[in-house]
Amino acid sequence: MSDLDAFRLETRAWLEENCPESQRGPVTPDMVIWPGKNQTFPSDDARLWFERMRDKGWTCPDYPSEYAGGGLSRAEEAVLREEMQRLNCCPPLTDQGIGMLGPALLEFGTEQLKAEHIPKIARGELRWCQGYSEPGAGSDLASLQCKAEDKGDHFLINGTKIWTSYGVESDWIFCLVRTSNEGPKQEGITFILVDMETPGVKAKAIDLISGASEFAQVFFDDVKVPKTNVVGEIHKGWTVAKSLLKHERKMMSELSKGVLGGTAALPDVAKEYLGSTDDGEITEPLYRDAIAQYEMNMRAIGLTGYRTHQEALARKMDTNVPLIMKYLGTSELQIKDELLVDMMGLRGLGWKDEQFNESEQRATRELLFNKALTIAGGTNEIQLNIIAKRALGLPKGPHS
Amino acid sequence: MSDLDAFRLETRAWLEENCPESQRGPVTPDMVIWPGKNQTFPSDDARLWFERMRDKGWTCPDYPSEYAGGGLSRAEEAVLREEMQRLNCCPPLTDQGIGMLGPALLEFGTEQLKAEHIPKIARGELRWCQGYSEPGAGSDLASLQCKAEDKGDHFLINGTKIWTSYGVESDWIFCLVRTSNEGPKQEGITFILVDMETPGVKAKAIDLISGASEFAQVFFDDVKVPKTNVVGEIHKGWTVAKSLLKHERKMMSELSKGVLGGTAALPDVAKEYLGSTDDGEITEPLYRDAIAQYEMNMRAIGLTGYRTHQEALARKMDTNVPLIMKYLGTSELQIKDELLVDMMGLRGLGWKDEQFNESEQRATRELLFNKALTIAGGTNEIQLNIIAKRALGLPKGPHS
Amino acid sequence: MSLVLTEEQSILQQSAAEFYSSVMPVTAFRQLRESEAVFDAETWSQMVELGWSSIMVPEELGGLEFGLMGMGILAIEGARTLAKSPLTTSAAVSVAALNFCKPSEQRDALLSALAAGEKMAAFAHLETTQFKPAIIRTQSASAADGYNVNGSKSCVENAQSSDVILMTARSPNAGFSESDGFILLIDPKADGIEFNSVGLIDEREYADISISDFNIAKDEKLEWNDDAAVAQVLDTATVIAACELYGCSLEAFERTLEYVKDREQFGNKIGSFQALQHRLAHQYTQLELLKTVVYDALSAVEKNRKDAALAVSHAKALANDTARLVTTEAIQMHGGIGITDELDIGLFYKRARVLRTMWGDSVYHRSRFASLSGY
Amino acid sequence: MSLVLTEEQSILQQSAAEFYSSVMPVTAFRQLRESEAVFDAETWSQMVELGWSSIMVPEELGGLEFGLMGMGILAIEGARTLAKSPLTTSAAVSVAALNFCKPSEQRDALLSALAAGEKMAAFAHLETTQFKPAIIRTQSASAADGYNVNGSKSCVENAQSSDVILMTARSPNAGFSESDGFILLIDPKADGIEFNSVGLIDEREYADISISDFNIAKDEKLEWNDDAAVAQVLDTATVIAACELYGCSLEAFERTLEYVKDREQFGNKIGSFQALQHRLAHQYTQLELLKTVVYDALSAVEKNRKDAALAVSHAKALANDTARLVTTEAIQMHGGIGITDELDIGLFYKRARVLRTMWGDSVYHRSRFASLSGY
Repeated sequence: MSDLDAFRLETRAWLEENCPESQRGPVTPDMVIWPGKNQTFPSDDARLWFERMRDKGWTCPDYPSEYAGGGLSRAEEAVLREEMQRLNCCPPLTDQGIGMLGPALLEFGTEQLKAEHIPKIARGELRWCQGYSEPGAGSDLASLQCKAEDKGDHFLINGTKIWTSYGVESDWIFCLVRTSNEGPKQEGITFILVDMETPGVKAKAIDLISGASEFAQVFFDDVKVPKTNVVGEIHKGWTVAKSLLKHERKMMSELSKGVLGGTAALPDVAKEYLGSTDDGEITEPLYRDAIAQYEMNMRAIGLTGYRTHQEALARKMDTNVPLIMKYLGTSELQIKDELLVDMMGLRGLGWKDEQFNESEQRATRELLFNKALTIAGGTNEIQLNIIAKRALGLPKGPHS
Repeated sequence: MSDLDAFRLETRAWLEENCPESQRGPVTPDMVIWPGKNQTFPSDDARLWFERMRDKGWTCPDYPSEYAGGGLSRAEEAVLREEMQRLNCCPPLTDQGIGMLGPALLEFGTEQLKAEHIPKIARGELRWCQGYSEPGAGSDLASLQCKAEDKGDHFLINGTKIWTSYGVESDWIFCLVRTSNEGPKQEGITFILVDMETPGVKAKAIDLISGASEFAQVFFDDVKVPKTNVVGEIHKGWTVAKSLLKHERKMMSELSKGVLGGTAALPDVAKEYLGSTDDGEITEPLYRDAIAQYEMNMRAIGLTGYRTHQEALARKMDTNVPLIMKYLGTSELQIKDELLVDMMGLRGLGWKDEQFNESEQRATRELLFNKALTIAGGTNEIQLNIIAKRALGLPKGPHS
Repeated sequence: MSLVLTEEQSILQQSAAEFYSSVMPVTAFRQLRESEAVFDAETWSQMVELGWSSIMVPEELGGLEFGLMGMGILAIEGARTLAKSPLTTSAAVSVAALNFCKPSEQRDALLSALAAGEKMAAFAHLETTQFKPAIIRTQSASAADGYNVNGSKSCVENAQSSDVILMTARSPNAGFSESDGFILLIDPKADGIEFNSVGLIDEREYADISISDFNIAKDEKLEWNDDAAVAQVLDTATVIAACELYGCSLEAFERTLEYVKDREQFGNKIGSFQALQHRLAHQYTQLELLKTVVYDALSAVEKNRKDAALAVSHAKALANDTARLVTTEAIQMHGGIGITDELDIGLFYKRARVLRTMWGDSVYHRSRFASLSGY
Repeated sequence: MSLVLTEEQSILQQSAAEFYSSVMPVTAFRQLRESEAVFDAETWSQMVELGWSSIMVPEELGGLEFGLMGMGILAIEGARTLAKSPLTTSAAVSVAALNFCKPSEQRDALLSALAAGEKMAAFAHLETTQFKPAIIRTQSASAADGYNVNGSKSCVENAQSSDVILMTARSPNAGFSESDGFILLIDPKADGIEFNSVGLIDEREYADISISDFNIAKDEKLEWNDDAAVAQVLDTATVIAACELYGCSLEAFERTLEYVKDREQFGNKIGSFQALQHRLAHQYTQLELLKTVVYDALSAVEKNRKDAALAVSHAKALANDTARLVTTEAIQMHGGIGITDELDIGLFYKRARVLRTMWGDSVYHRSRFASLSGY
């Protein structure tokens, strides 16, 4: 038996013993375990599950064990992921620190920053949010204006960040700030970590058309931040950001595939709201066709993801293919959202009152919330620009 | 009774008496009456009809009577058109000289040119074609290269023109040639008339994917043309061309509405090839829906044309609306062509052999020929650029 | 000249545009939303003063008899500011319903009261959440001194805030789908009628109604003019919804146009990007078609043209599809701020999303168009 | 690893690409068209030498048993140069049909002959011009020393130029739509069989066949392996058509890409115009999806996976829609020269247009996909 097989058996046994029954099965939004200074848990089982995983370093299984991570190899991490999927385990911790800031610190951070922050991320002691976008900047991220003046041992930050997920709930924020106006706009940007308890930092929730408000605008008013909080070199934050953006796009396209896409099955909704024949065929042929079209497209997207995975294993990956996944996935989801509501009729447009069942209410919220999918993390237009340039080698227009 | 009413009664009586029965009813391609040096007629009735109309000047009813035209006022011409429509009269003469060159000569031509050419147009003595596009120029008409060197009393023309309708069959060609390379590309263009029997002129048919070949490429090899053949000022041919282009776009959009659009009715084809219920409902709901969508769009386009007409009468016309008609009409026709063939199945893809009936063969030819509709007379892309700029006032990109 | 506004209609349009933008801008909608009020009584009385409540009422009953075209103009302009008022439910649809009833003392009195703005009415017909207008189960049986009513209605707009509900019903012995029975005048404040409010994303007032063992007087039952009446009322409601969809879409489009001319990205106005230009140009073409088709449908219903039903289905299907395209693109082109509640763009999308479903989606109306065209 | 080519498959792909572009470029198609020949015998014998005729034939009958994936690769590459050869009709579909028959002396001998390129076969099944594969009326009744055949087949590819036609039939007492009867081996040169050639826009050889009172020997009737055999042969034909559609589309796309990078208008490469870039980028995404789905369907049929039929319908529907988009856009983006016969782009459109209809259009395959998915 190979080491990896042994690891698999061991892991499987451990998970079966240590993952409480209530922490298995489809994860609903109210089951998510968040970190933070004043961490609370959805349930006692959730706390137990978190603590057990944390103690093994498996909240961040691929982080080095010296920083409270699991110290697993890439192959071991894949095994752990597979075994967790097998039991349908709830993630023991969810935060932007884990998938985004942590890797960036490991790659670009000073020893001091790593020692101070990575263990806290892995142990869920702080909740992190991200400060990239600014009002008016949109897709043109590099045109950011939030200013950090050099004051010797610290920077003085003034400006604002928008579209910060969980900005109100977080303890710390990692930001891009402008430290110089010279040279191309990508230069003179610095990546810095800010404690949100510092005087002058304020986060305000943004109301969305969907009624949800996980986003915030964060204001900085003469905020003093020590220079030791800079990740990477001063003025060279764009390098750090680009590496992070890759993670973000990947997360967005996984988000659209997984959590959000997996909810209501169109054929079931069609049968329930439009009816079906004795053979189980949806009675309204136009919706039946539209559903088949959607299901085909999602199947194609899923298989293409799998093809890329296979190509990567065979070291034959066409690196252009991942570029298309976010564009395709998010567009299809919006088609699905509209279709779902079309079939539910007015039942799919409920805003409040208990007249609507849970799946109807969810259909409405997703219809509205998912309008963000083709905008956030690189608009569809930007994605198409990138595909045209990188995958197709089309000449740069004066604009793009 | 007003003069116009009197004119109407008179005209109606004359047409009823003079338009042979065979020259009424839907006009098929083999009924068209062309002009030319060696004019031939589809039938004796056609010749009779042509000669009677020619003698009244009604081949060109709005041309002044001094030039062999009908000398009708705008209102009288409208009455004539209505009365001809009432009897479904075949046009007594079809040529690009009538609708395009004639009006340009009347507006820009010297007295000599008018006296020489307009009567011949009206009497069908010459067949005209148009030399605008050049290989490689495409939508960028003003970038034309066909060169005319000033040789004192004449120009020496060298170059080539493409997409010349009926170039092989015509006697004369009206061309845009480059007489100067200075200034913006729209300047230095001259509008000139060329007798195609001049030594050095050669027309070669262009085979199309549809198998049809009404287009030609025309070659000029040291062709001497007297300066008196210039219409408008030398170097200022763009002004003449722009005025003509308007006529051409209008003709293209009428073409797509009328002649080509009026052939096969989608619902009838659907019932014949896919079947219908006892109530006369098309059995395949997806095609039924697609047909309704097409029919709605064509109804909307037709009504919008009518609205523009009404607005013009009420002097409230939104001059931007006509801009959209070619784009919409040609796009819809291509949708129809594909739909027709989809429903006919392999029967709609016949190329030769008598296995296919006439409407099947026509479906195939139109499918292929009509791919030109969104390209000729201003591509869809150019139309959208124009709408964006003129109707919406969007800022000029560095490109458009 | 049915596709071009007459001088009178143009004047109405201008004054409506002015009224809505000054008295009832989108901020007014937001204030009502905040206060959870259905309407602003003060604004409504101004609209009544302008004669808008009496536009479709016959002259002999104190109305202006200005026709459906006039009401359509008001609906278009009102939709551009998301104006909330009893105009469409009471002055348009309910008045149309009464117009298609045989004259009676009750009917005439109610029409006069609606014209004068003394009362507001709601029209309750549909009984299913899917658009199946032929299914009518609400019954009214003869009883002592009048009738006894049992049944339910689905998602009726402004039912609770109105003074009277015009409820369609059939007699117990009528065929199952015979919807062309009659209209009952129901007092929403009376006992025996139950409302369940239905909160939709456009944040207007809707309620499911159930009514059981409810007694009305003899003269509170009105007879339809003829068998076609119900369909005509529904066509009126449908074309008014198409007008509102056109208004929402046009406003969203024009705001987007303004935005892309102003907004810069990568050092250029985003309106100069060709990909956006082509998409906007295409949307413009659809809006122009929609304008034509909406005007044509208004005129067709107003003049009781033979092809009125076909024209209405055409208008609603095109309005649905154009609104979907334009309001969705409006959000996308606004980028991040497009999905915030702070910006109005999302409100136009939400209102249009409800209207797209109300009175029939595109699949329904294309099928009806095909049937009416004989295929 | 079904979605990535194996080393062997990659080598096959490379040699196919080289062979087609050097030996059978589009000019070869034009020459055949000019001469009105169906195939070039010399080229076909080179293909036989490369082993392509035996790719799907079992090893024990002299074949390579390389599987359907290999044939799919050849079909894709061949479509990129519009190669005309008996490969798909004989070496793919007819071999598949024989593979799904019970072994017999005749069948085995024919398979060996096909593998060796000594014979070419055509597969005749459909009897309607619309794609209705379940309707089989061709009958074969027992007669002295064999069977007597009556019936007709519609639009059979390469029927006249083949050495043998594999014709599906049923016995006179079978149910009306029982297509899974058996296969008859018909000699196209024999008396009593009538061909009417059908000239389609892709300028390949098609013919309607009618056959009446035609006698065949006992051993010229082959039995299917099982009830699913006919459907499996049709799935093979369908997925091969999807491969060809992918090949046509990919080639048209790549040529268009090259063209827009080269062509200037208004002083700029047209490939730098953002509106075209976005449309091309979208087409690229569809081609990538199609590649995946075509590979998956080939693998599903090859491995007789449970979801093979679903995978095939998916591949054909997506191939139809992508080909429509990409080949039409290719013409449009080439502008005027795109509609001339001189340029190859129109030929790809025309070939794809026929393939989109052959073996089922998207409406058919989406409906089948839905049924197979249980809705």
